[in-house]
Amino acid sequence: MPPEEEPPEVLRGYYRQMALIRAFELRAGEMYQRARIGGYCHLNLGEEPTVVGLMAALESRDYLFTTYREHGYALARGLEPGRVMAELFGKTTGVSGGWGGSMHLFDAKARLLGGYGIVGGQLPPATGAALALAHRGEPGPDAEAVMCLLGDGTTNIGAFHESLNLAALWRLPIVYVIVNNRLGMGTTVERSAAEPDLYKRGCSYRIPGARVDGNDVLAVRDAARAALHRARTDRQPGLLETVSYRLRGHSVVDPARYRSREETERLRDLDPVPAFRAELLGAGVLDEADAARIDAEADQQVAAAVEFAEQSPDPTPDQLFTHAYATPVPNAPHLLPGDPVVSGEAGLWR
Amino acid sequence: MPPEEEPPEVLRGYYRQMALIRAFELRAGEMYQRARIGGYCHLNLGEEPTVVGLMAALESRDYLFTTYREHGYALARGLEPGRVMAELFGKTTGVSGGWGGSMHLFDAKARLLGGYGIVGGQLPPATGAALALAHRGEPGPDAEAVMCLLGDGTTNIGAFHESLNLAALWRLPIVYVIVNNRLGMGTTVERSAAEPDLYKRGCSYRIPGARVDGNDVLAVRDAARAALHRARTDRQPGLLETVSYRLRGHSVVDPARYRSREETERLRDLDPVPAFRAELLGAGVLDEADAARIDAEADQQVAAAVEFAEQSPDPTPDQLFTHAYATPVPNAPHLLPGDPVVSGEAGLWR
Amino acid sequence: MAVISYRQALHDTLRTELDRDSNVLLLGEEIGVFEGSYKITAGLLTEFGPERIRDTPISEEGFVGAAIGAAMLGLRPVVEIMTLNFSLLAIDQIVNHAAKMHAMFGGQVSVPMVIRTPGGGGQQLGATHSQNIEVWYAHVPGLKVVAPATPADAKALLTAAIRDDDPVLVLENLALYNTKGEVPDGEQVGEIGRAAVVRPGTDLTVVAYSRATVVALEVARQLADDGVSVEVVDLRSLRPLDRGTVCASVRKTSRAVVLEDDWLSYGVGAEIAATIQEGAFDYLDAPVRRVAAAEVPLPYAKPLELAALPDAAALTKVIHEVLDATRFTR
Amino acid sequence: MAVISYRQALHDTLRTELDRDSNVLLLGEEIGVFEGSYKITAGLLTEFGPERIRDTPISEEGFVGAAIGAAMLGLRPVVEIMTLNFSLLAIDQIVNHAAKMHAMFGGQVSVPMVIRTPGGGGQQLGATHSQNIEVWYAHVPGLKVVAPATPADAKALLTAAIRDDDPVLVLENLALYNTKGEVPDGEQVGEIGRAAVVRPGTDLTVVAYSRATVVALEVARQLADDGVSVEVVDLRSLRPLDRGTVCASVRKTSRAVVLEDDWLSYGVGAEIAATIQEGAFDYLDAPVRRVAAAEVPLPYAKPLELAALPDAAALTKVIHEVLDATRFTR
Ligand SMILES: Cc1ncc(C[n+]2csc(CCOP(=O)(O)OP(=O)(O)O)c2C)c(N)n1
Ligand SMILES: Cc1ncc(C[n+]2csc(CCOP(=O)(O)OP(=O)(O)O)c2C)c(N)n1
Ligand SMILES: [Mg+2]
Ligand SMILES: [Mg+2]
Repeated sequence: MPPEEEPPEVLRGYYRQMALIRAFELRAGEMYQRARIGGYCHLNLGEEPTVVGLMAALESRDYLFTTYREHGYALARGLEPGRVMAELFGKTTGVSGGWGGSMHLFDAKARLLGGYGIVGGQLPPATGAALALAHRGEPGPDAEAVMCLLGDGTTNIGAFHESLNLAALWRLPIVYVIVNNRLGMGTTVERSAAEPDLYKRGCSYRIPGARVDGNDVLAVRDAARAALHRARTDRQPGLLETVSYRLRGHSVVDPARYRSREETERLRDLDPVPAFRAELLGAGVLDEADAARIDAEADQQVAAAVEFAEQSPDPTPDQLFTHAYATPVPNAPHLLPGDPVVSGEAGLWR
Repeated sequence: MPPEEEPPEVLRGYYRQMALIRAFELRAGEMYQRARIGGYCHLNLGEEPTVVGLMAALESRDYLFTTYREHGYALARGLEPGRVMAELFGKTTGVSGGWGGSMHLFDAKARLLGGYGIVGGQLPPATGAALALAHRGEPGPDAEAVMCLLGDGTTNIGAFHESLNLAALWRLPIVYVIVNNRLGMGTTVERSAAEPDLYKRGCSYRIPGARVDGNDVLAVRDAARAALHRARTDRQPGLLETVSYRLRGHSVVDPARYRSREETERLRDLDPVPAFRAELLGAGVLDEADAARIDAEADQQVAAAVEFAEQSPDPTPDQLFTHAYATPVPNAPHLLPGDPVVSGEAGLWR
Repeated sequence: MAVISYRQALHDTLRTELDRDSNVLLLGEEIGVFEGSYKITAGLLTEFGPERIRDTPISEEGFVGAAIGAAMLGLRPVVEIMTLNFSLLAIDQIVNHAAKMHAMFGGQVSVPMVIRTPGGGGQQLGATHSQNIEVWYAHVPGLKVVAPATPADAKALLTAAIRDDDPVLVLENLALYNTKGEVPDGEQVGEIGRAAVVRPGTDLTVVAYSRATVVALEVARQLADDGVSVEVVDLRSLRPLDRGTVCASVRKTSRAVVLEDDWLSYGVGAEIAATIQEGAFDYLDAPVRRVAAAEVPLPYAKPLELAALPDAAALTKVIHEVLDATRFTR
Repeated sequence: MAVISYRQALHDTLRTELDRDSNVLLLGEEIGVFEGSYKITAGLLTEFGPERIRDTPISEEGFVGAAIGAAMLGLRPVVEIMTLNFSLLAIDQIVNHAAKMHAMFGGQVSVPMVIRTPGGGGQQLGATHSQNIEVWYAHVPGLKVVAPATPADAKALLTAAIRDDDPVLVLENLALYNTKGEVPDGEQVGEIGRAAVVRPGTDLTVVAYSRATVVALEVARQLADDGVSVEVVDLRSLRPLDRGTVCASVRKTSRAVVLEDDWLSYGVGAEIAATIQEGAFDYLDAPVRRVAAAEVPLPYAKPLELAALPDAAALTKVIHEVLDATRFTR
């Protein structure tokens, strides 16, 4: 039950976000099946309360580094669903101009500093972003901080160790959030981490850890807020673990055959979005009509997003070298496949 | 004071090994200054009791992976001082045939599986050697185990995290020994590790840790034996930290100016080799004459080692490709600088 | 002689070698319970058990390095790195350790391990998941690098790699897994270090490897109809590199084009062109031309990805340019 | 115009840029208290303090990646990797992250960072500590790679690198730190992407970079006494590569030799030879020859190390072979 003191409109807002993410992800899966989306496509299905809770705690002045499973974070961070869907479609109107795709959403204004496809690759840069904040600003309740997301399986890679050690050693304003959905592809936490209580893995750096129920949006929000507060005021890096379930396969193409039928059954009952909806109905925060309206609005937003993406222009080959370098220099290679390597007179032979 | 039950000849044997290592390292430093030894040269000065204690615990059936600071381990493992010195001189009679030098001592028969110059580089292979043992043999008091040495500064590299996690997850017969000499080059443990109690860093893998005084040869030996026993019988990987002082610079060329005069003074009083000598004299395990004889023998052994190295042949350029591949294959490159790339007819032009 | 897919050929070879030699074991992410990201190892866990088909955590440096240590003690680990891109996390173990040990320790130890990993773009996987950096490994003494283009070569070269006592990188290709071809029955042990003339011709030589060989053969077939006889040399082995076969072909045809999926500058094609101009200098009627990828981080959007990657059309265009420049007449 | 060492030029440039721009900070192992493994940063900690001269733990991937993140937020980190060999532990951050971000994120962010690191063998440091793998980085779009050969270029190119908004690898060389040369006073901003004819000549072109340029100049001076006029082209920048300058030189001399310290196959020399044979085909009187290191893990023993590494004698020998093959007469 949501605590009484929580303003109803806030709770409704959280449900609205969850409904949007849910609708967006289901539709993204569909669009992938229909080959409107290419590459890999990883969904936040089952992680909606975690996503919404974390983004509720993150202030607009803060910076966010995510994994490749980040559509929901982009939406909850306030990016237009149309521009997010357009990125999945590889359109010029996409948040990364069609260059990144599903795994690489980026928005400088929203301080969403990227989805990252290399497992653990986001940890050192996120740590460095926190270093820049520490380098420039003073600690305090209004200071900026960094939130860096990672999956449970990612706690086993070297970059996790090196990054947390640096953050603690240098006292950086960063909170690492382990989104524990119990699986890394087909591998359970127990089969991949010798300390499966992942929030305890800060022990090697004296970084305090906490674990919350990832299906409880308020618990997630409050724990993240508390960790961010310590990061801002004491420059105490934090490690927060949220525990939820990945409702579907690792990515859209994964049928997850490695899951028993029982588990798959059980997962249906564990779906946190209908659960939160029911909770709000039960608490009288929503009535059926409100809830239905919110669900319908989410569907409409997503339909509009798909429409926007469909209508948006594809990038054209002449844009291939637009982002070659931030600082242009002579002799930067601009050859297309089959071009002679030395252009002009030099390239010709008698 | 050495415990009464420790047989005097054992204690004398330990002193003999320490005296040999001390004499060898002082002489190696000298030879380096005289340019008989090239590259980098890292000495075990101050770590003699640690070296002797660890090697006393390691059975001949066990495997050893070390760092680049490993002369003493090679000697205590029973390698001929002459062949070790010859390696430092880059001679064909060296333990690695002159190919490895000071940082890369290897002896298959002694199961010394290498000194490694890349910080942390030895950890994954050592872990894999333990995997091979677990793959083939049964656990038990007589099972083989692996000992992998690393320095204090090396606990901060990703390979440390990945290796210990694998060892714990797979229950491998391996003991990681952190030889904490308080410095990584000029960096103290406190400036490099956010958890400076390094033996606690097994916490992230549920690997039990222990710390011993690296100047106490018996304590080191007994702690290592206990950890190896758990590794053999329960396949419980262990993490042992020995604490001692690096008496000189990081390598022979390092004047260690970053150390205060006071610290350098203090270090002289902390030298564990004369301390152990005095201890044995005080306990009547040695008398002055014995001790002087042991010291003299050590000097003679090292003098003979230098003589052997001096007299040994240099490798000749025709041996450059002897170790190119273990399995010969066609077209393996055997070109010397300046040779045409296509030999024979194909290489000629009209 | 059965017609099977490149994927099947790899799978069957792993199965055969696991059967044949109890020292062979597989290590990698998701190769067991998940049956492999690309399903090469499907079914092997059930057949050989978790000791020999070992799922690993996401720790490339750790498990590749562990395979090195296991190999030092005489096992023959075959490691799967999910894609070539992730090998960057293990490259210190591969290049600073596996490649160095045999020589650096005076020949006292060898590292009989295999690293299987697919490279290649064209799947809209974006800049970090579409790379072809095999040229890096091909540059390193102590390693062996093979890049089979057909199911038959996949079988023969993977078999050879597993039985070789040195570390061998077997470069697979995402775009080849579903391609089919005839594969001889029974034991087939390929020869690491040899290229092959996979299609004889007289007018021009195309040098390629991996997926590019398939494209080159397709283009050669098309050009045959226009009366152009293209010889295709499949490198098969990038290290050692069979310079003799390449140069012999060009000394016959006097024209050469290199096709590769990787970026142009400092790519495999550079070494091939450099080799040919030295080994067949007086036979060349025109410069060796290279057809390779545009030098940008590969974009996700399909039109940009297509523009960046070499294809049959680009190869055909360049072949015609070379023929025209040398006044070739049918 | 003062005569100072390559080390001094690097040190002074770092100091100047730290002074000039408060966003510049240095990160690396042992750069502060220890004053740098090779003392490039000596004294800077005292002058600029621990916030801007930041000693790091031994965590190459961590601190190189941290520099990337700091650069994304507008700082201009200059990272020292103790030697090029250790960059393998950070290469995922350099190649899969720093090199990709600007394009992969649609141009919204740039990564204005510098990685300074020395390569090179010849110091008896053995197989793992003597590598020249800059060709790997030169192969990667999104990176810029410079390799100064003189104190003056060290100053000019490091300055340019620090002020550039892209990730730039500044390749230093253990064997050059003590070399001396004239360095112009005042601000000198070099141009990344341009090679230079550092010695004009008419008979043969030697293309080189970093330490090899110094050797090439020495050989050119010696040969001048025998009446051979050698032109030396110093690449300076490996990425972008200035093909025009290289080809223009060879179109003039009609003979070319490439000298590099790295292994031969798939090295920088391969790209240069491939470029020349395409860009100056009809001007070449003989094949472009390459002088590079023997393809073995570099041995520790001095006689073996000497045999494996290219030197002035090898270059001279090859130059004479090319001259003789082309019936050159004084
Ligand atoms: C370095 C690296 N290794 C392997 C992969 C392939 N891979 C992509 S996601 C993934 C599983 C990650 O699991 P987890 O951290 O739990 O995140 P989740 O997908 O569950 O959100 C793997 C192995 C990769 N992208 N990068
Ligand atoms: C990956 C890597 N980074 C940096 C170095 C340079 N280096 C050699 S030894 C050393 C310090 C290691 O300290 P520690 O682990 O405490 O071992 P110790 O030298 O004290 O025995 C460093 C930084 C290296 N060899 N490898
Ligand atoms: Mg997960
Ligand atoms: Mg130390």
